[in-house]
Amino acid sequence: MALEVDKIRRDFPLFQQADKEGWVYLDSAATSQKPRSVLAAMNQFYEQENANAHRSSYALAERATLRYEAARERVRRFINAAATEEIIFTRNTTESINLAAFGWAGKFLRPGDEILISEMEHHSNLVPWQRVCQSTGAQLKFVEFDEQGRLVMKQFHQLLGPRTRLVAVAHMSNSLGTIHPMEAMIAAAHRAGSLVLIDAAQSAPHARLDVQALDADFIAFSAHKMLGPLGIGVLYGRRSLLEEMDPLLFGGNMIGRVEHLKTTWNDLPWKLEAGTQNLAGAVGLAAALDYLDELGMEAIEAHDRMLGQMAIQQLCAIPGIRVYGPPDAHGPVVSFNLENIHPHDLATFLDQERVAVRSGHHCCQLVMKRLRVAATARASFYLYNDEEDVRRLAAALYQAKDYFKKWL
Amino acid sequence: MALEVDKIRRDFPLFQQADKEGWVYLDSAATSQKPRSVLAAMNQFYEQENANAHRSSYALAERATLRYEAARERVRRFINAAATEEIIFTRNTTESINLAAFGWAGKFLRPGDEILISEMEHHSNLVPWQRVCQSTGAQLKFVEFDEQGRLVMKQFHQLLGPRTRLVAVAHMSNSLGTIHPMEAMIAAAHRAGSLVLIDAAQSAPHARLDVQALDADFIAFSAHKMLGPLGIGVLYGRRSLLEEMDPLLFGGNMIGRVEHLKTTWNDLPWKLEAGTQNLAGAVGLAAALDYLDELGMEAIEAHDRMLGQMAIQQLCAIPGIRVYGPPDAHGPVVSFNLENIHPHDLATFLDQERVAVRSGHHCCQLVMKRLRVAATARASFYLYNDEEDVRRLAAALYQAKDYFKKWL
Amino acid sequence: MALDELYQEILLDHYKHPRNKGRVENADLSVELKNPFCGDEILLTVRFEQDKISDMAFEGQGCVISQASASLMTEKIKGLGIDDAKQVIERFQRMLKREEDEHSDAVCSAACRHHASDEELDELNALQGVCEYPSRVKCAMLAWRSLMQALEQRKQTP
Amino acid sequence: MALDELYQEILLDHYKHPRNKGRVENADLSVELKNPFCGDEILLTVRFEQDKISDMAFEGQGCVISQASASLMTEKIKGLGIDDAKQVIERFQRMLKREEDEHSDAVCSAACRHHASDEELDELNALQGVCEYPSRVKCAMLAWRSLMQALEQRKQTP
Ligand SMILES: Cc1ncc(COP(=O)(O)O)c(C=O)c1O
Ligand SMILES: Cc1ncc(COP(=O)(O)O)c(C=O)c1O
Repeated sequence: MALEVDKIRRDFPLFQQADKEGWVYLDSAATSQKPRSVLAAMNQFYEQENANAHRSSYALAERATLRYEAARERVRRFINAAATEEIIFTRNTTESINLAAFGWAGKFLRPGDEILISEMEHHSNLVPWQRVCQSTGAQLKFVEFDEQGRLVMKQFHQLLGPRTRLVAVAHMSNSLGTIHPMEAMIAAAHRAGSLVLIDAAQSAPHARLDVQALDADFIAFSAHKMLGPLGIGVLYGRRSLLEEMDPLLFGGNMIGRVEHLKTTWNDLPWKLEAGTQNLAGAVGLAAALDYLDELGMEAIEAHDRMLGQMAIQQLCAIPGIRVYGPPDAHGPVVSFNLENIHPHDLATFLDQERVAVRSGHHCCQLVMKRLRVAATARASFYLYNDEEDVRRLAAALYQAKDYFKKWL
Repeated sequence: MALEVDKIRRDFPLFQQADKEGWVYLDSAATSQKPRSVLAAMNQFYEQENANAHRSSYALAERATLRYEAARERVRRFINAAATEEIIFTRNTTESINLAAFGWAGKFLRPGDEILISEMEHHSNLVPWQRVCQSTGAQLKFVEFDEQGRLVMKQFHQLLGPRTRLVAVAHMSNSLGTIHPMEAMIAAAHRAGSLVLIDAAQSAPHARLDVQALDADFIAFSAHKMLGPLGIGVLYGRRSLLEEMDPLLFGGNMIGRVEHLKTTWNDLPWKLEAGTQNLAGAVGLAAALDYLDELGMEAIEAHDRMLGQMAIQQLCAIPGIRVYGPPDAHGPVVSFNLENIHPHDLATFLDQERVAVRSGHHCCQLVMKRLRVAATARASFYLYNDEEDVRRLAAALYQAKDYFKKWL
Repeated sequence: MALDELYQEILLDHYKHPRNKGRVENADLSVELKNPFCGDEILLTVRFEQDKISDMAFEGQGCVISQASASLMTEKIKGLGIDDAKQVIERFQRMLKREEDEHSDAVCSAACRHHASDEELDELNALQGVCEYPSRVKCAMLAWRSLMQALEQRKQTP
Repeated sequence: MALDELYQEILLDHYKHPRNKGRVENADLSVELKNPFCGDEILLTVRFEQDKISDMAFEGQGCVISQASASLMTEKIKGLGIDDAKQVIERFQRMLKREEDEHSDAVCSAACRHHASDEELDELNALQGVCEYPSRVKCAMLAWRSLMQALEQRKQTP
C-alpha cells in the first residue's frame, strides 16, 4: 500500500501556494507541514468551541473540556498507553524531557547515581540532564558512536550498571538518522534496574509507537514534527512514575488544596499541567493523528524509509559528497557535506534551486565535534515527499558542485 | 469614542454561530473569544510560512524567523518595553511567573529574604513562590484584604522592609475585580529596595500597559485572555534581570556552546526559550494586539469599566444577591452569590438562560477562605459585551431566584 | 435538556432533607475529600461490621448535585456488604460516564447518550441527567470518591 | 535575488585569499566567539596603540560569508582610531539590518529594502545582499561581534 504522494500533497495548503510550484521541502525533521484537516480542526475549535477547560460549567466550557480530554484519549490510543492519565500535554519535546528531568530525576536521584545518554543526543535530551546532575550530584555518562554513526553497544552494556538510574536516548537521531536498537536497549536497562526515557521526537512521526510493547518508562515527542500544530507536545509516563514525581510548573489547575504556605496537587494528568493549556493545539494534534492513522503508520514508515535509503544511495554516488550515518538502520534523515564547501553556502545554493534543506549543527554539537565538522547539511523526508524530490536534491547537488568549483 | 459592539461582534466567528443567537458570554476573564483576524493570521502562517525558526537558512525558514521576531517586536511596542530582548515568549502567565520565580528568585534568594504577595493572588502567582521559598529558605508574606476587597495598604507598607526582595501582585484581581494602586506599590517597593513582578493576566486585556511608565521589573500575561490564541504568553523583564537569571527549561536553541558536562547560554531573548517555539501563536498574538490597538486601549478600558460598574449596580439592586469586591477601583470582573444557592447550581441555571458565567474558586482558594464561601459565581466583560448583556444577566438572576425558591 | 431533568424532585427532597448527615459514632474510617474544581469538601465516616458497611454518614456543604448524591449514596449503601457496595459504585460510575465514541469529534459534538436506566440503582437514576455536564459529574462523584477511598483504606488496614 | 548578488566576486577573492588571517603577535586582546546558529567559531586578536587599532587578525573556519566578512573587516578597520572603527561598525550593522516597517506583516512579506550603498563602507558593500538572509546575517556579523567585544573589553581594562 504505497502512499499516493500527489494526492497527499493536495491536503497541504503550503504546497498549493503559487510560489511553491516545483518546490522541494526537505526539512520535516525540523518541523513538518500541516494538512488542511489539522488547521480546520483548530479553526473549528476557535470558531465554535473556544472556552477555558476545567474551570466552568456552562455548556461551551464543558464542550471545550471534552474536546481537550478527547484529544488526550486520542493520543493514548495512538501510542497505546494503558491509561489516559499517562498522557501529559506539554509545549514540545524539550519541555517533556525537562519535566521528566526535574520532576522525576531531580527529585529522586542522589550523589553516585548515574544517568546514561549518548553522544548523539539532541541538546534537548542532553542539557536538562547536565542540570539535573549538577543539582543532584548524579553523574552523566555517555555512550559514544562509531564511524558509521552507530551507538557502540558494547560500551552501552559496560556503562549500564547498578548505579544507572535512567537511560535517556533518542529512538532516531535527528542529526545522523540512525535508528537505535531500542527494544534491546530497554530490556538491558530494565535488567540493570534502570528506567528508560525515549526521545521520540524523530521516530513518532515515522513509525507506529506502541508504548506498552516497547515497555518504556517515559516517552517524549512534539506535535509539530508529525503534522500537528506548534506549541503542543506530549510526555508519556508510566502512571506510578507520574504519581510520584513533582510538577515542573506551578499554578492554575494543577492544585488540590491551597493554603498560605503549602499546597497539594490535583490528580493525574492535571497535576502536571499548569495554567491554561493549549486546547486548540491538543485538538490539532488529535486531527494530525487521525490523518496519520488514515494513511497508516506502516505505510508511512515504509515510504519514508524507502526515500531515506534512496537518498543515501544517490548522494553517496556523487563524488565529493560525504554522507554521514549508517547505511542501514537509517530513518528518513540524511546528513551530508560537499567537500570544502560550508553547508550554509550549500544550503543557500540549494534554496535557489528550490530545494529546502537545513544546515547547521542540528542541536547536536557533540555529534559535530566527533565528526570533526562545524556543521552539516541535512535533508529529511516525510509522507509528502517522493522519489522525484530525492532526484531533485541529487541534481541540485551536482549543480552546486559546479557553481562552487571556482571557490575551491 | 465608544465601542461599536455590534460591529465588533461581527469580527468574532464564535458569535456568528447559529446556536449563539442571543447568547451572552461573560467569561472573558477565563479566556476571551478570538477575532477572525487572529485566526486568519495563524492560518496564513501555517499555509504560507510554516517552518522552524532560527534553525535553517532557506527562504521559508527565514520568513518564519522574521515573522516570529516581528511578533516579539510587536509585543515590545504594545507594552512600550525598552528593548525587544526584554520580551520572552512563554506558554501562558503561569509559565511566565514560574520562569521569573525559578530563574530569578530561585537563583538569588537566600534564607531570611522575603517575598511579599497578597491573599488575593491567583494560584499561579502564589504556588510558584511557595516552592521558591521552600527551596531557598526565603519567607512568603501576605498582604490581606479588607471587607470591601481592597488590599490593606497600611499592612503592605508595614510588611515591606529591608528583607523584601520581591513584591509579586496582580494588577487586577481575577476573583474580586479589584484594581490595585500599582504605581504607589511599585514606588514603595523600589524605595524599599525590592523588585516588583506584576501579574497582568487580567489587566493587560483591558488597559494600556506601559512598562517603562509603570517601572515594573517583571510583567507576566497571556495572549488567550486578550483576543490572542491559546498556548502563548509573555514574560517581560528588565534586561539586566533577564541577563543574570537562569533559564527554566533547557535544550534546543537556548544554548551557546555545548560540551559533555557543561553548556553556556545563547543571548537574550533566546536563552529563555527552549525548544521549538509556538511561532503561529506569536503571530496570532501580534494580530490580536493589532486588533486591540485599532480599537484603542483607552476606548476599551472605558467601555469595559463602564460595563463592570453597571453590573455592580444592577446586581447590588437584586435582593439576595451578594456582590464581592470594592464598588470603585473595580475592573470588568464581578463576583457574586445568590443567598443559600451554590454558585454551580446558579451557573447551570444561567447557562440554560444562555448566559455563560463561571462558578468556582477561580483559582483563588485563599480569597474564598477569607470570604467564607466555598465558591462564587463570576461574570466578566470584554469589548464584545454591551449594556444589554448586563441586563440579560440581571434578568436571568431574577428568574434564578424564582426557580430556586422551592430549594430554600 | 430542560433544567428540570437535571434538578428532579427527588434530588430536591434529598437536598432539603439530607439522609445520614453528620458523623457516625465509633467510625472505623473517615475520609475528607475536596473537589478541585470548586473547592467543595466532604467528610465521610463509615463503620464496618465484618464485611458489611453497617453505618455511614456525610458532612459538608455543596451544590444540589453533590449534596443530593451524597445523601442518596448513604441511603443506598448503608447495610450492604462490601462487594455489593462495590458493584453499586461501578454501576453508578458507568451511568455518569458518557459513552465514548471511536472518533473524538463524535464524542464531543454528540449529546450524551442516555443509557437505559439501571434498575438496580433505584433512586440514583435521578442523577442520570448529570452526565450532560462533565464538570458537574465531579460534584456528583465527590461522595462516591470518598467511599471508594474508604474501601481502599479498609483493604489496606483490615 | 540571484545567487551571484550574494556571492560577489570580491567575496570570492577574500574567501580564497583571506587578509590578516592568523594571530597578531603581542596582541593586547583576543576574543573567541561562536555562532550559535551553526557552531562556527572565530578568534580575533587585536593590538592597540593608544587609541588606534594598530593590528588585527582572525582565525577560524566558516562559510563564505563569515570568512569574507572577517577578512574585509580586518582590512577596513586596521589602522583606524577607535572612534572611527565604531562608526564603521555602526554603518555596517545598519546596512545589514532590514528596515522595519510599522506593520509586522509588511516587515515579513516585503523583500528587504535595499538601502543606498554606503560609500564609506567601500568593499564592504559587497555584503549588502546578506540582509535578505537573516540567518546569514549572523554569519556576516560574527567577526564584527568579536570586534565589538574587544572594544568593550578594552574600555573596561584600559
Ligand atoms: C490574575 C491571574 N493570574 C494568572 C492567571 C493564569 O493565567 P494562565 O492560565 O493563562 O496561565 C490568570 C488566569 O487564569 C489570572 O486571572
Ligand atoms: C531528537 C530530537 N529531540 C528533541 C527535539 C526537540 O524538539 P522540540 O524543539 O519540538 O522541543 C528534536 C527536534 O528539534 C529532536 O529532533
